[in-house]
Amino acid sequence: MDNKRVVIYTVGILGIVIFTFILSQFHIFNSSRSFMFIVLLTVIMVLFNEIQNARKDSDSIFLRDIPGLKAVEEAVGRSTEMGRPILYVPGIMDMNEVETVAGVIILGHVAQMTAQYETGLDVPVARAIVMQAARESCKEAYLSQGRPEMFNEDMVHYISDDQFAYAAGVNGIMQRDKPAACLYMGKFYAESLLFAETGNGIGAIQIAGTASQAQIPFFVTACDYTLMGEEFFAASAYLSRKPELIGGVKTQDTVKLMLIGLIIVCLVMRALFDLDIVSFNLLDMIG
Amino acid sequence: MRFLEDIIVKFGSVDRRVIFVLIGLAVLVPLLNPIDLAIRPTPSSQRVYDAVDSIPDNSKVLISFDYGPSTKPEIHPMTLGVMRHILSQDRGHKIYITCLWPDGLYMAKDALKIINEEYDLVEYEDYVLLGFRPGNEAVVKGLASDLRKVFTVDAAQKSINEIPMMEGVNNLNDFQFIFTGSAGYPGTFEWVQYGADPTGVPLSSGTTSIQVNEVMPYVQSGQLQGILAGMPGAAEYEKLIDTPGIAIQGMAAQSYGHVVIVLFIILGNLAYFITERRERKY
Amino acid sequence: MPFSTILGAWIAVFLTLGIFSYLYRDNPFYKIAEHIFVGVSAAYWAATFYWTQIYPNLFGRLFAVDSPFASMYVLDKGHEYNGLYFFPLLLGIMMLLSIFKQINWMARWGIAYTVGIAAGLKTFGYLSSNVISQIKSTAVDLFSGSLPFFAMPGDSIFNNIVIFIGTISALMYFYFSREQSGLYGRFTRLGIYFLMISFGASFGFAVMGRISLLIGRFNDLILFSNPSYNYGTFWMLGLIIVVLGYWSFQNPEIKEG
Amino acid sequence: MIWKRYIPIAIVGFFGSLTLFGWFIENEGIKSFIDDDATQWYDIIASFAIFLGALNLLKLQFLKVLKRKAGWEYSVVAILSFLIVFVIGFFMRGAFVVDIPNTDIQSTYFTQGAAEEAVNHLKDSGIIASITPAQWGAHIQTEGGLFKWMFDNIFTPLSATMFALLAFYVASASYRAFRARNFEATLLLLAGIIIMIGRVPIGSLISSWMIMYLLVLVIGILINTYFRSRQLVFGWVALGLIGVTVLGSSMGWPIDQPAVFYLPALQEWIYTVPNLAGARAIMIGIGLGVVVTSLRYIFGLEKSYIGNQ
Repeated sequence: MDNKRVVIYTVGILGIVIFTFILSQFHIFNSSRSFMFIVLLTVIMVLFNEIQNARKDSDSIFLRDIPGLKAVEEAVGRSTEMGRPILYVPGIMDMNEVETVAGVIILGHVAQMTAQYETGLDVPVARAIVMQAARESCKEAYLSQGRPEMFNEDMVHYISDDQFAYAAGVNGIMQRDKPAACLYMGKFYAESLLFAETGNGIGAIQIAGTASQAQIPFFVTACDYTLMGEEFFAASAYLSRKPELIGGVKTQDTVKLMLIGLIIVCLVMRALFDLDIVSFNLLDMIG
Repeated sequence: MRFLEDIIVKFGSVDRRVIFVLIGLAVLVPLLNPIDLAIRPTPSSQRVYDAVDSIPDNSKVLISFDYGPSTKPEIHPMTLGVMRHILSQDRGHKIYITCLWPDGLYMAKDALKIINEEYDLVEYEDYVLLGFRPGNEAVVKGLASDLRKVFTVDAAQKSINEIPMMEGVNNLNDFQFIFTGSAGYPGTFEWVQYGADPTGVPLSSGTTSIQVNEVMPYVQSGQLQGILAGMPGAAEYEKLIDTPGIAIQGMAAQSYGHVVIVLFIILGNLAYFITERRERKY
Repeated sequence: MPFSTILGAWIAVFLTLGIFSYLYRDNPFYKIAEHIFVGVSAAYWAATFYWTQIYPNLFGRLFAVDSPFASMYVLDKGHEYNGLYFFPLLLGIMMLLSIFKQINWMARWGIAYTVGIAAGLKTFGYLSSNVISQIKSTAVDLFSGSLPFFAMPGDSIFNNIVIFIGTISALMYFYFSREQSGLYGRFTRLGIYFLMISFGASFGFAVMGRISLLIGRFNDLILFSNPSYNYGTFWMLGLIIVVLGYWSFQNPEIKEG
Repeated sequence: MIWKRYIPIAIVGFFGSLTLFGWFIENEGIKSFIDDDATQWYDIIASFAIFLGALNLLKLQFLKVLKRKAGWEYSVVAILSFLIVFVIGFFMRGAFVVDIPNTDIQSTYFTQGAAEEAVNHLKDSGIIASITPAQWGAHIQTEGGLFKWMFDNIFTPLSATMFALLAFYVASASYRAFRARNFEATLLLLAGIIIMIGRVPIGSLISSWMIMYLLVLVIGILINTYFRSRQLVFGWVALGLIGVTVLGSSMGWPIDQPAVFYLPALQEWIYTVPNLAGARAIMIGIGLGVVVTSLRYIFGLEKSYIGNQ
């Protein structure tokens, strides 16, 4: 955190504390929850500030490189050498799930690469609305690389709404076309096992990205790389170049640092209290 | 040695159905002739037992059935165990039942049918089945503020005001203990966030194994009084109240199922390293 | 044992074995059972949600005893009349109408309301219980003197140190504004190890849960194979094996891969 | 444009901030509205959304039948089962309770006719019994009713078996997909195995000495693969085995000592210490993610829920 931000946020938090103190004088304000009110306003302040920064110049925002994303570029390269297509599975849920939206954003990035390297791309989907969004995202990617003639609608095709019927359909494609790389980016349930096992069977590079906490352990052991939870959202935010998404990731980073600071302060204050150097225990005061 | 390696590698490419038959037998055989295995309660199950044990006499206990038929084998023995534990001490506890899942209603009716055979309970005096209300966390928040607005009638469409044991019950603060048998969303998370934390009423939970690790930080921070983790957790609770039930009977099958899966993982990795080493040689 | 229970048991066994037949291969029995599930669950959800919410809490309020429509129809569920409840009724009907393509934007008002309320509830619920409470319990007890340095099992100062360092290093692994290199990189590497142990525990519990559910199904099948259920499981097993065998003889499996 | 985009965004903004800041307001009027009516409306609209889901599903199956797509016969099965359960749920009481006054013998029949027949049968043997049809709304969960019969014998086995299928898929994936391809994956599999075996009864039968012997052998194999020297391997294995045996006999071979090698105790330590640190970091991380996303919804910075046209 550069010191410009440190100054803004320190002044901001002081302002919030004073504002909360004033509010707590009125009995309409539930003062037993003042600490939570301060934390909430701080998060809102950081959110608006970070989105403001992202809107000004989103290129200057730094984001550490994410191993999973680098692996995607390698996988596309490998598929091009072997002349085999890439299979992209954007999860089995609809566009109202945040993870599916992230999956379609990453699909756009992959489509740009397949346009560049002229590699085959196959995107089986499980929902009609996801099919439309995925087609739009691919078309835009191929246009931006100046290769509109390479894009055809059937790259993105609907299989079935049902979990296991969709899994069986995708497994059939894997065994038939033998893609060199299988990418699973979105929300997954138990069918993640079926994809990973069949992908292992045909010797493809497998890269997964999901925030579904129950599926991450299976993906970590069965795939070569996994974008885990927050990494998955950060990657899609970064690729989308949308200020709201990048601002969101920077907000979480900033608040995380503040929280770690709070943990350390609490630890020290608790130690002082336990050693009777200080008479009050900060932990009890925090709402 | 080479012969052994070939078997392990060849077994990897065998038809998937052979593996299905193996795991099927590993679970079915111990169910057909059960082997009695000693069960050792883990601290988190013990903590639930102690929490239920330390409820003051003549308390009002809320039990929430937040699971469906697909996760019944794991959770049903827990809710039955807790109800038996509460009733077996006959310290005048009253049981209030809510459901955040629609099919939780049938799970509750099923549990009540079994419990009624063991203890002669009088509906509306010893227990009341309030039933299901959709709305997930909104329901829990509603119960915390004004229960009588969420439940104007109980599951049998009887008005709340006509039920004797509902007197003086206006929101969650009027309960001395809450237990949720939870299989996912809505469930333990929502009961902690909108039920126990805002009101401070002690809450324990029994969850499906898959959800145990997500809910586990609440146990160490004291927001949850212990956790019953999956069917093994249910078996431990049955052992603690020593009324062996369906969970204990399943423990042999559970054990052998795990052993077979662990063997598969080890053999699978052996096959992986062997083929890897052979490829490196050529 | 009344006839309806035995018939019910036989149907339950047929559907259970129908779904399990998918393990052999995709076949008509599985497709029938699966599509029955699709149809039955849709109607089941609709009926349950109507009778437990819309009927008592919406119509119960609009047609309450003291409602202006009392002359027309009265539904007494212990509510007083509240005209504001026409708002959710309007949003609900708009949602149903959104099934027609040209006006499917109508669902948005209802979705917007649920998204708004859920966002308001979740923001506070997660911030308070999943963030702040966890932060407070990570400020662990080191010097209160009530804990031994190391104990197995049970709490100890050593455990608290591991929890403190593990939580902070795992949190920093998901920090994206700084490159993971040098000493800081080694600290986040420690964080990924703690995360991996946690994923390992989730992995173990996930396998445990699935085995338990399989035990539940086998228990039912064993129960329904008793004489009191007229050996339902054996009859159904025999029927499915014979028919399935004949069917798969008719259309052999195209050898996948 | 206003109807399709601005009003939904306004609804999210208004009700979102009302519910969010409602946590901090002490005013009775607002508090009762947020805690009761606003949540009741949420429940009601959630119910209509479920109805919409069912109708969408039906539409999908109808289209499949109309267009004679592959497997349309099965869609007919889906539509028929929907209609049957829909009729049972909405138009048939399906539960007529026959009870004999001042006794608690009672039985439930699916149809009015069956109940009357039972009453006449009882009348012949001199017992008068009364029929009370279940109330609308309570009829779907009356014990012995038609809807409950459908739930127990059709809905329950189907949804339970769909989940139980996964045990087979986990087994085959365990053999063919879960690889200790790097140190992280190895750590994950080790922790998973220790917890799986430690938490079931069989785990407490394995003595810590057996684990120590096993460890000596495994380290021997690792030495063999990395250092390639025969003497080092034999030296280590011999030393290890003797050491463990001496220690064991001196302590009298207690099954659960030293605790660090006794699976249930080791599992408990892993579960409550390192696992807790990881799980807590994940919980805080996801918690922050949900808070930031929800705030973006409330302040109109995230509109994916209403599509982007």
